[in-house]
Amino acid sequence: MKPVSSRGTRLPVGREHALHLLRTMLLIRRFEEKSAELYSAMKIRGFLHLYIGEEAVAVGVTEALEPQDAVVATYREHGHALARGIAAGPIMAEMYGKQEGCSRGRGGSMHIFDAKTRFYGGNAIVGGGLPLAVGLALAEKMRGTNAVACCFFGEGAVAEGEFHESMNLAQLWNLPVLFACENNLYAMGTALALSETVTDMTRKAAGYDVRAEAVDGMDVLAVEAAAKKAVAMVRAGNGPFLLELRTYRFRAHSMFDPELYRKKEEVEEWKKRDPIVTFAGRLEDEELLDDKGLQGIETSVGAEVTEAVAFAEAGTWEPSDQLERFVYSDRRE
Amino acid sequence: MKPVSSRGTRLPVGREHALHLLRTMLLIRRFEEKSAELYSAMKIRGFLHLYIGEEAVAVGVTEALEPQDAVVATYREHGHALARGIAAGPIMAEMYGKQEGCSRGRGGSMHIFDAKTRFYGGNAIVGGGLPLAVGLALAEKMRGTNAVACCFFGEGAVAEGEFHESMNLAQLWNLPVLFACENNLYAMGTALALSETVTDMTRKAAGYDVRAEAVDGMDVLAVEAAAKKAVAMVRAGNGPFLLELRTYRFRAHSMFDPELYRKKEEVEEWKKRDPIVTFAGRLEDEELLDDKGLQGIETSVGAEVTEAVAFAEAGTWEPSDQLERFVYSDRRE
Amino acid sequence: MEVTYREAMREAIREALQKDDRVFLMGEDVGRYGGCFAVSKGLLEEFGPERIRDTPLSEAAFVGAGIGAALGGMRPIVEIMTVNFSLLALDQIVNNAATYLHMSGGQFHVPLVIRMATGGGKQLAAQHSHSLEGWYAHIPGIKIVTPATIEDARGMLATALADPDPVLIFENSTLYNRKGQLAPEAGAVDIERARVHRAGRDVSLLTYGASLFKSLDAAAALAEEGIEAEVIDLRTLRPLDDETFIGSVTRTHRAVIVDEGWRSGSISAEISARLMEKAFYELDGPVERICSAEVPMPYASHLEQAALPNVERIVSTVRNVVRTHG
Amino acid sequence: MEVTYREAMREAIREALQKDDRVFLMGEDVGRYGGCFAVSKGLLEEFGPERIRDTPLSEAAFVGAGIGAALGGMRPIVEIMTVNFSLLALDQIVNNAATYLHMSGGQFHVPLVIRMATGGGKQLAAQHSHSLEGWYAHIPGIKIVTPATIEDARGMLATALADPDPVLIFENSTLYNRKGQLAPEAGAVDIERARVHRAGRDVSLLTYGASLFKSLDAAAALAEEGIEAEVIDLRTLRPLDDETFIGSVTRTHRAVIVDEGWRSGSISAEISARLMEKAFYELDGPVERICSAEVPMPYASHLEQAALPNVERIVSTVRNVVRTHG
Ligand SMILES: Cc1ncc(C[n+]2csc(CCOP(=O)(O)OP(=O)(O)O)c2C)c(N)n1
Ligand SMILES: Cc1ncc(C[n+]2csc(CCOP(=O)(O)OP(=O)(O)O)c2C)c(N)n1
Ligand SMILES: [Mg+2]
Ligand SMILES: [Mg+2]
Repeated sequence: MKPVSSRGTRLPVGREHALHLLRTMLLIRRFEEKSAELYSAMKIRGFLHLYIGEEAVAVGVTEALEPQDAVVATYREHGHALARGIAAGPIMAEMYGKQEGCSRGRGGSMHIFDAKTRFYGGNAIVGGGLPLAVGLALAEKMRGTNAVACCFFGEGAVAEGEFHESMNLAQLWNLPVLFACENNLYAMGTALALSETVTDMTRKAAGYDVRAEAVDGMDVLAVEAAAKKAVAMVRAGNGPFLLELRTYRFRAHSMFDPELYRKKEEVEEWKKRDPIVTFAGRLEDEELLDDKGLQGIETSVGAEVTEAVAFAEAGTWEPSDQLERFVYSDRRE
Repeated sequence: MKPVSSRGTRLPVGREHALHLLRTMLLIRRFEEKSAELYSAMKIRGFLHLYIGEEAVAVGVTEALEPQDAVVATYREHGHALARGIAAGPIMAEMYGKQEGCSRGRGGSMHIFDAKTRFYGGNAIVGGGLPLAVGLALAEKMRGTNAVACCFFGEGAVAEGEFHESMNLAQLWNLPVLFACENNLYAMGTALALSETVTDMTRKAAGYDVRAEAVDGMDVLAVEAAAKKAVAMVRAGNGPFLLELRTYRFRAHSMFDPELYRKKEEVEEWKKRDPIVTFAGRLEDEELLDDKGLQGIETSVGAEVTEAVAFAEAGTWEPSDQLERFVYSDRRE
Repeated sequence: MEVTYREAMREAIREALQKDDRVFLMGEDVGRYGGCFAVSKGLLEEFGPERIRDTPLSEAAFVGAGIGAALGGMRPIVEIMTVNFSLLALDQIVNNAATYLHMSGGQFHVPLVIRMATGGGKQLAAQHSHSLEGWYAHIPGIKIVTPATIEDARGMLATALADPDPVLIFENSTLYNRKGQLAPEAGAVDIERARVHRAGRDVSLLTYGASLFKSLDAAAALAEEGIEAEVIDLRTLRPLDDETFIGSVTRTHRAVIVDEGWRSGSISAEISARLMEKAFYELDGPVERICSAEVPMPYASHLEQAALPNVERIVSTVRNVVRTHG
Repeated sequence: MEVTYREAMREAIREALQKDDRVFLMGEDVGRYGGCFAVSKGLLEEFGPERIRDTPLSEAAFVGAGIGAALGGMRPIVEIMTVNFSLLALDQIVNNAATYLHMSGGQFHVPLVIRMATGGGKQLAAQHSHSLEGWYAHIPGIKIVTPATIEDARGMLATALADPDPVLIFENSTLYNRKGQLAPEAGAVDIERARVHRAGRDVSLLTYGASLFKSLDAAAALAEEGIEAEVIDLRTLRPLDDETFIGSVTRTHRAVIVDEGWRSGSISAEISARLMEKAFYELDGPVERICSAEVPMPYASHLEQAALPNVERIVSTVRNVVRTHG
């Protein structure tokens, strides 16, 4: 992998942590490249939304969270799930529809759930997760914990009424919510400028007096630093914070998208800012990483993905006679 | 009626027009006082929301509109209907539930409709009229007319997602909408500060790049001047405009409201700014009106209200066998 | 002691708040205003603004926040003023509350209670008067209860709160002022079974909500004519207690359903279809339905009354059913 | 000529845009993206951004704007990507579109057409797969049509646009790629009557949407066994064409309803109830229903297929109905 040159000043984080960030982004990248393959091979079906190009966002923001925090994501959530520490195997098995999947095969790619890491999905209604995050934060506040709720959502969701109502309610009740707006400039085929009159999300936030900051979503260190600052404020009881993460989706919206709405050149321009390539390059400039080291990471990541696929392949189908389970809880309180 | 003194500078409008404004406000006031009586007398049923105290808003804004413009109002719309020129008789008959009512008795107090004046109701879902106004404006724009759509709504509606979506869409498509926000400080029993983090509606509008201005809603001349300016901009093709009308509801939210949520003193303070008393006082200071003149107006307004009641009393009940009419249109295109 | 339906409901909320710190009430004007139907009057003073939360006019957000709070370990009671406004929160109810347990493969359940007023009869016209509880009963993943009696107003909430899944409580607004006796020890009641309010051999009157009382009045009038109607309060519309109403029809061989909802695709259609499927050979004649006229509710009182089920229609329909299929 | 359902629908939209200046299309990604199911592909280039309007993600606002534009004299075609998202606009549809004519005493009608994709079978799971068209059919004031055939995909839109009142068109997303013959002169079709697709004496199969083809396949298989099923496409779910399906059952004396919606309170319940009320004495046995399992749709293919109506279930159900009540 040939790093693009980058003026490396000394890193604000240690080598180990830097390599951890790189590895996590690379895991997401390779996991999704494999997922795309498996989609063509018809092992994975339904909708598949790839996060490729946006890895620095999920990785950087999730680094700022603690285990007790709650996470709500979108249908484009493989990256968030992996960054949150959900094992690749159960995620892959979920996309296969196997009962060893993290949602027992009931959810698929758009509905990754994991109670252990407080990962509340995987919501496929644009904006639909925002009120949930407000409620999760309300629960933490009422229970007197210092946990926060982090909600990832795309810039397209900002047009939805649920965004408006959630921002106001979170600020009104001074709730610990981190609103992580992944601004990749497009909502399916609709460019931000064609859906919003105010395209600066921090100005949107001002309409609710919600603190906000915009950050380069292609720079994992910048994202992590901004997220840590934001989460600290939120955790300290200062109410919600909106973080606008400026990023770009390298792949199509989903596997059905002919991409009529944007130019190849635009995509190529953004690819020069590939969060993984640039970060790896920076580490090499800083002599914290060499090709051999990178190869090592590639190899371990590759092995993890291969294992995940093996896990999914080895998985079993839930018997059809269980179809009507999970409509209502088996147990009562 | 003893006017509170007010430092009158020369009026910006002629005497005749000033008296017309005064008379319209007085008509609304007397019409509603009578309506309250008739509610106690059980002639009027369902919900009855009085506009008393806010008359300057409907009168001032409506003065800025042309016959070809469309109006959408709320369930608190007697004032808007009368200001728009709908005859008091059919409005009163509507509240009686008679088929001579402007909505044939199907709508009642919350659903005054009138095709002739393009009065699109009378909407009892808070915020529900906003998208309609956007669509009415879209129709005018696509048809190449210069008509505008004016939507009255309370400050409580600003918390609804439909407000957010409508503001963005109207600005995005540069539509001729006048958003007339009647900020009377309360949504039923909820004070604005308890429902919004940003209580300045012009700041809310800024979140959409919608032009906005706040005006004293107790001063009919100020309202009219601001509305004329706003409507002129909208009509000229500059997109939507939000006018925040700062006013106050003197009466309870509806006939069922014990008013536990605000202090008598607060209400009394606002009553000192009664839009009718102060305006009449100003006209007297300006020697454009004397007690005799005021009496004359009272008499003619009183007669109009009495006639309206007589019209309603004389009205007839739609035969019950017509119940299922108006679910679908009789005629096809 | 004699209490109103409103007081019984308020007492149920108060008890829930006292017994369980995780319980709180949120909705528009539940606090300072005292509730749009005065159900929560006094609770703000007693429990404070942390547990009696006035919300902005944001149905989608505060219902969604209720779901989130339930996921986060609380036991929220969300009040929506009337069922018409609940349509603004339907995305949250259908796409989230009803699906989370399933989509997560059983990992996350939503112990949420949503209360709302429903029904017509108060001249509130086409945007405030509908009875959509039967419509909601179409949705798997939620439970629908319709307390009609004082006992159920007092007792269903506790059971709903103890349920691990979302329960929607529909309170017919014409019932709030209704008075009745309530045993001092009255408490939680089941939300599984329908209840026979009056036994009868000639015909089964299957109903719920405010129509229960119209049906009981009709049954009394019919008794004068020697027609003994069995009156059943369904109580819970999802899941339906087939056993009880089918058992009744197996005895009476005739059924009339009284439902304040619109007719087409109503809960009464479902009941009729189930009788078709499970009791066809027991029927002496077709099951009849008495529903609201399929019109947006008109304001004028005489038209609204003509649109709603009433005692006369019930009596004459039953008379026909019994006489024609004697 | 042979065309796909998608092409037929696109042609219908194109024709409407050509014939009437008041017609325009608006919705999410209908323009630059070409429509989430590629129905409107190419129309932006042909008609421009004024008439092919990409909207922000604001279902309530653009559906409400469609109502307003219709009130203002336009003839909007509003596309909602899928029925699940339409829940975000339900307030506008139920509280405004369905009520305006009535609340205004007949002064204002809403000539609006809303199109949306519906149905399961593509492994899109619990927030993208439901069939709520039958649920919508509960609402007075709107009309519900469900084009299943190429002819109806081509012809229903024009009729819907000519209708003075709101018409919702539900397009089962599994049909878009379906090919069929379309007469060059094909155009507007009625939206009043159900259609008999196959005559038969033994049993009536009442269905609509994608289930029509499952029912026709089942009928073919049953014919092999000597069971002649009459297959009826309801086409319009509100108002229902009782006359046609009751007429059929009066000849066959047996009925099975196939409906991709959830069972409880479904349109199939309504049809069963109407047969109960209007054809009870014609029935040789109970009317049966084949619906989707009452679960939020699971992702796994085998579970989803188990949840949906299928040919085998139709065949075996019909076999039972015919044999047991021979
Ligand atoms: C309420 C709703 N409307 C429409 C859709 C269809 N849809 C799925 S993703 C998407 C675009 C969302 O864009 P954005 O929020 O920017 O997220 P991104 O896909 O760019 O990550 C749309 C329109 C949906 N899932 N939910
Ligand atoms: C969507 C919705 N939620 C709740 C209500 C009940 N309600 C009727 S008026 C009202 C207060 C609205 O306040 P505001 O918008 O400020 O208008 P105002 O009554 O002060 O004129 C409420 C909560 C409603 N009609 N619609
Ligand atoms: Mg985006
Ligand atoms: Mg107000």
